[in-house]
Amino acid sequence: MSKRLYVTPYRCIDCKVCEQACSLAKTPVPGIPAKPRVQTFKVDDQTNFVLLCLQCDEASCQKVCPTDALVRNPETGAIEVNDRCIGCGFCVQACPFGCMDYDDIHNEYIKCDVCKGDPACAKYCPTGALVWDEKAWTDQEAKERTEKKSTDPFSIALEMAKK
Amino acid sequence: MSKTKTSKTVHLTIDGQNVEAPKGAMILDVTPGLGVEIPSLCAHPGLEPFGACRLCVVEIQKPGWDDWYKQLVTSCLFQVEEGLKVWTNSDEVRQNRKVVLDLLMARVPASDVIRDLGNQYGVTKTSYAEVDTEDTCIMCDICVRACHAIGRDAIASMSRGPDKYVDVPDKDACIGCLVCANLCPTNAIPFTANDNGKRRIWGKEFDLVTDERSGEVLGTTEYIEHVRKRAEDKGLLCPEDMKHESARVKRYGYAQKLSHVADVEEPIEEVK
Amino acid sequence: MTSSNGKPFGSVKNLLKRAEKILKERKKLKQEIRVCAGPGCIALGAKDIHKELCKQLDDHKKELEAAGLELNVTLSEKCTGCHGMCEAGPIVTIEPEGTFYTGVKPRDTKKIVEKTLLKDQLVDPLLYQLGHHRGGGKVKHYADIPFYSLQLRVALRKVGVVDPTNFDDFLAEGGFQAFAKAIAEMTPEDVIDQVEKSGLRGRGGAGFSTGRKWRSALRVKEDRVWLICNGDEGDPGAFMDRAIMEGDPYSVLEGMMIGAYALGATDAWIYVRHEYPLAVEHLQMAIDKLTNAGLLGENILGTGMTLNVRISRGGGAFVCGESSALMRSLEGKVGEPRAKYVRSVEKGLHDEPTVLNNVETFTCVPAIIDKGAEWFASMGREKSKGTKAFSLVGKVKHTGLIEVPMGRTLREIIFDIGGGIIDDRPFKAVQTGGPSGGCLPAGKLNLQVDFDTLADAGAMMGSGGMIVMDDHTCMVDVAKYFINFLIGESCGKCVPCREGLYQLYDLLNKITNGEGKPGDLETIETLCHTMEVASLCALGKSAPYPVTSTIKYFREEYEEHINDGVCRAGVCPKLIVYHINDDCNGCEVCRKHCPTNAITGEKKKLHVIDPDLCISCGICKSVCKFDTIDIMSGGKIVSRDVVA
Amino acid sequence: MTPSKKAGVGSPRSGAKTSKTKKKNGAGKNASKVILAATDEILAHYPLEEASLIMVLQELNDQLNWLPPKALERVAKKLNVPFGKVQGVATFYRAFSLKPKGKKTVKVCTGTACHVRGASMLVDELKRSLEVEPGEGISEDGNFSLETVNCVGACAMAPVAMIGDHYYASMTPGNIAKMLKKEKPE
Repeated sequence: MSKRLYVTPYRCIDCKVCEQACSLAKTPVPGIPAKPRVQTFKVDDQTNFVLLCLQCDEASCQKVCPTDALVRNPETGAIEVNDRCIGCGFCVQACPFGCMDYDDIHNEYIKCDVCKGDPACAKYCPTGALVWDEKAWTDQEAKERTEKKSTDPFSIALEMAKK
Repeated sequence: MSKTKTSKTVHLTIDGQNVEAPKGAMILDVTPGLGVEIPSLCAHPGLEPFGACRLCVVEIQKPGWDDWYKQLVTSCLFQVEEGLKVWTNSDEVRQNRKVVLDLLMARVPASDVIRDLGNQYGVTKTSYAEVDTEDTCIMCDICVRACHAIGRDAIASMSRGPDKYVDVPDKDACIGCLVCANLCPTNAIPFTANDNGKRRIWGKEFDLVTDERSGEVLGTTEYIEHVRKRAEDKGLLCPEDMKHESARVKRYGYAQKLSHVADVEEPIEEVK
Repeated sequence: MTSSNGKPFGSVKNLLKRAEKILKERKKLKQEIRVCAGPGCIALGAKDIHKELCKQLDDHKKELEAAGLELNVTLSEKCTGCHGMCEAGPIVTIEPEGTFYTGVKPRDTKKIVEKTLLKDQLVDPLLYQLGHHRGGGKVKHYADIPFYSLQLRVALRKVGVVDPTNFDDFLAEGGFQAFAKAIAEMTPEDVIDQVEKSGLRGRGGAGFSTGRKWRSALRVKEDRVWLICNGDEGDPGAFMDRAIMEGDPYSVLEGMMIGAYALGATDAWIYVRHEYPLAVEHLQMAIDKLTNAGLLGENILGTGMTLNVRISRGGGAFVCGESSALMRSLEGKVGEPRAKYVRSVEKGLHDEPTVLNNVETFTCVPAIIDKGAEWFASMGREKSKGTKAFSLVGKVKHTGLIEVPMGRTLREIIFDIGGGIIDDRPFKAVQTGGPSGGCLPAGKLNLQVDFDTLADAGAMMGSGGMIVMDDHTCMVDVAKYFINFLIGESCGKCVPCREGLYQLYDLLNKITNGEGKPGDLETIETLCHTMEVASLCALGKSAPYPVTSTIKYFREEYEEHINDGVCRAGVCPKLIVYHINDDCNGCEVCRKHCPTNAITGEKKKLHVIDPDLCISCGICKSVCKFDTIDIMSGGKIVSRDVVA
Repeated sequence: MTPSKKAGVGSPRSGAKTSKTKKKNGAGKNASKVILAATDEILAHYPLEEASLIMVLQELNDQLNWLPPKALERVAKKLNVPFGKVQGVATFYRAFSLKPKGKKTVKVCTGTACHVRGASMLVDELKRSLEVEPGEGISEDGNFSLETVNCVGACAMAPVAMIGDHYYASMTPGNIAKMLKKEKPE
């Protein structure tokens, strides 16, 4: 199984490092940072959430695209925007998770392409909320990663240090 | 779109570089990344090749031809072949690009894009009679093809020959998506993207829909309706949810849903 | 129309039997009067003549019957297609004697019936008169007229012979023998072999080998092959295809049927120019009759072959003569050509394999099958076999439709067949190949006409228009005319053609207006080169030929226009002035007709043209009965005839 | 025919402004009913697909003498072709007129044979006397429209003018007035 980006929401401390890292990694012209492909939200006082493209198997964005500009990269499994994009923005409207976006500074449609197999967000995530992993999680792990809540950044950091 | 999917590859040389390219690709498609620059105004990778501007001409030689014999072809329409030799910047190529730019400069003297491109090829002033026009349309048909691609067919090229022009004969078909204006190589389609919640293009005024939470402009009412319909036709993930104003609105809803927060303050359906 | 019992022919045998029977019946007829119903003759009243002839014959019959006698001549009178010699129309011929009457008027029919038909006498004033250089004299039989005797008719073999509305007539003249032979005795492979061996090249312009085209279509293994007959004859000054479609629609269809048999095609289109309503009418009539006779539709002649032929009328666009544009047009789209890198035998109409041939090409096919490839290949030259139809027009004495073997010289065609230049003026140029062709000067008169020699000389075969020009034709004006024509016909898709033609016209227009600058010719040449190499389709690529060929052969005329402001032919309005010479007798006709009141003068006194008011419209010269109005350019008289 | 100034994006030239029909042609609902009835009648004879478009327009043009916008809309809807494409086709082909025509159309052949025998002078003279441009407009009395055609295939009688089915052979600028007088509708 190829690597995937896994999100463990309870570990997220809304530090926005992933956004920064993504922005820098995707910046075509130095000095003008790009819009990040990943976003973190504070859902409530206790919960943060990382919003990231799910790389759906039957992706809405792909289906609605009139010019086949969204193509899955067989190596990374991620759907990428290629140069056939004519900028109609249908994908932005179609994605139910809001993971397609338009970068009005660099005038292009953007989505997470897992940095061609080396996602900057996961690389720099200090808490392990974002992990680039190839291992398939057991049900128990998955449950734990998605459900376990923690509001204490230190405990998370500790956990990370233990690993 | 017209690229045929095939695993077979062919080998050719472009300006002396050995290139391996998928069979069925056009010469223009395989040049990116080679450090070879071929100017083009009417080609767009996402649209059917058209071959109107003739700026992307290159010289080719097929295996078996006499050494002196080369042919000028448009690279956006010419498929790569095994053993093909391509010259993208020979004297003949530059000469013909120069004449084409000279002609375009006479046609659209007001266009900066053409003027800049012309300067690159040594055309500072057209040698022909300037057509007295403020307009910068060069009839590349990109807008027509793009409008066809998104499924509206609002824009059509009318008449023929030098009288050819581009128009939207059926205003109802236009959804104000601005794709045409954004793709236009010479910025010939005037529009107002957002003027107090109104958008104007092709002589039609549209109401804009704004996302209440982020304040972002989502598009015109007609545009959102078109995407919703298209999404329904394609059988997308949540055609029901597409009836809401936009996916963007749902982003926040889903964010809440996915994070398994039990105490969502407002029900998702009501998020607008 | 159908087999004798009114039912469709069920087999090849039935068809041949029927043909024999008709032929036997025909032999009883003593004479046949043929009235030419080509476009030229119809315009001059051929229909009235036919009506009148029928009436006259009827009257005679009744008269004789009343007297208890029987008409001792059995005859058939029919309207045929174009005889070719349009300028002498309307034409009436009487077979089997071959009596050839020209310039017939309705009132002459009485004489024709009474004298020629009943008493075997000739009506002298209607006979064709030879030119002075041939010793004058009247000719009885058309075979004795050089115009006909030097021709060899293959594609036009039945035009002017058969009644295009009568299927029986076509059978009687040997029609459908070739199709019967192909379907009964030959395999599709044999048919293609024969066509390939004959060396037949496409008559539409490009001259691609027909046999090879068919073979390559056969190689593309697809379920469906479309067959298209291109009758969109857009070249001004060319009307061969029109004459064939109007005068001999069955031969076109027979050729298509043989093609369909060879290729296994089941659907065919005939694309006819919208300006040719009569061609559409005759073709449709022929299709209906053939369908009723079981020669089209399903299970043709009981062989299981299926072919449906439909007619599409072109929308009036010259560019639709280009095959890919024509196919777009058939799909209901704008007729814009497609890049040539995709071959239409693989992906043509509706992206399915398509074979497209010209009307004349299809018409040649039955003759080849009938008489054999060797017969066809024995005519013409090494690389251009067979014959070619031309429309010979312009300032030539015998304008009309001709067909000669490939390899005849221009001189033979223009001077021997065409009879030379009107008023025996000097020959200046001949323009071949329609608007995209080129002009050849007197020095090229000995050129042997075929596909390759014309191309080498900077002209082209095209569809076969041949326009003759005398010294009163301005070559710059001719070039400008063709460019203007092409501006209106360019589809406007690619820049070199759309903008290039526009600018080329602008430059030529300036030259003819006396505003040309030194260096203009070089600009034109550069532009022409780019148009030739960088345009998308054949129309754009060949569009500069009229300009390049005239510059090549008549450069000094361009230079005169630019440097001296002189138009030696007296054509370009801005470079000429009208002047009334001393022979004027003051008849006042010109003064009355002048639209701008530029002419002053009293009765019986010399009139004067005010050059400031004169707009060079030429009306005065056309109305002056005493030929006293001269055209001056650069201070010299360059008088020209307003009306040829 | 000089190359005219070209129109550009959003500034359609004459051809597209079909909505401006003459008052007398749009004599209320009745006229449009007639147009639509004729359109439906023609459409009934063809398969409702894009390939029929040109043939339908041909017949429509033959019958109505021009292509009213209403008819085009109907055709677009029935054949399921975008209206823009129908307009594009209607303006591309010479055979179609998007403007009403005069009672009679004077067609001057400008084929090569006619040209070398002086057809351009005929066109100039007709432009002057009818005060219309070829392919555009109707003469002031509403009787004539002017058109140039590339070749009527009557090259032997050049230069040729055609009104209706009638050919006027070997025309000169001088006898145009006579021809128009003769052809003037009652």
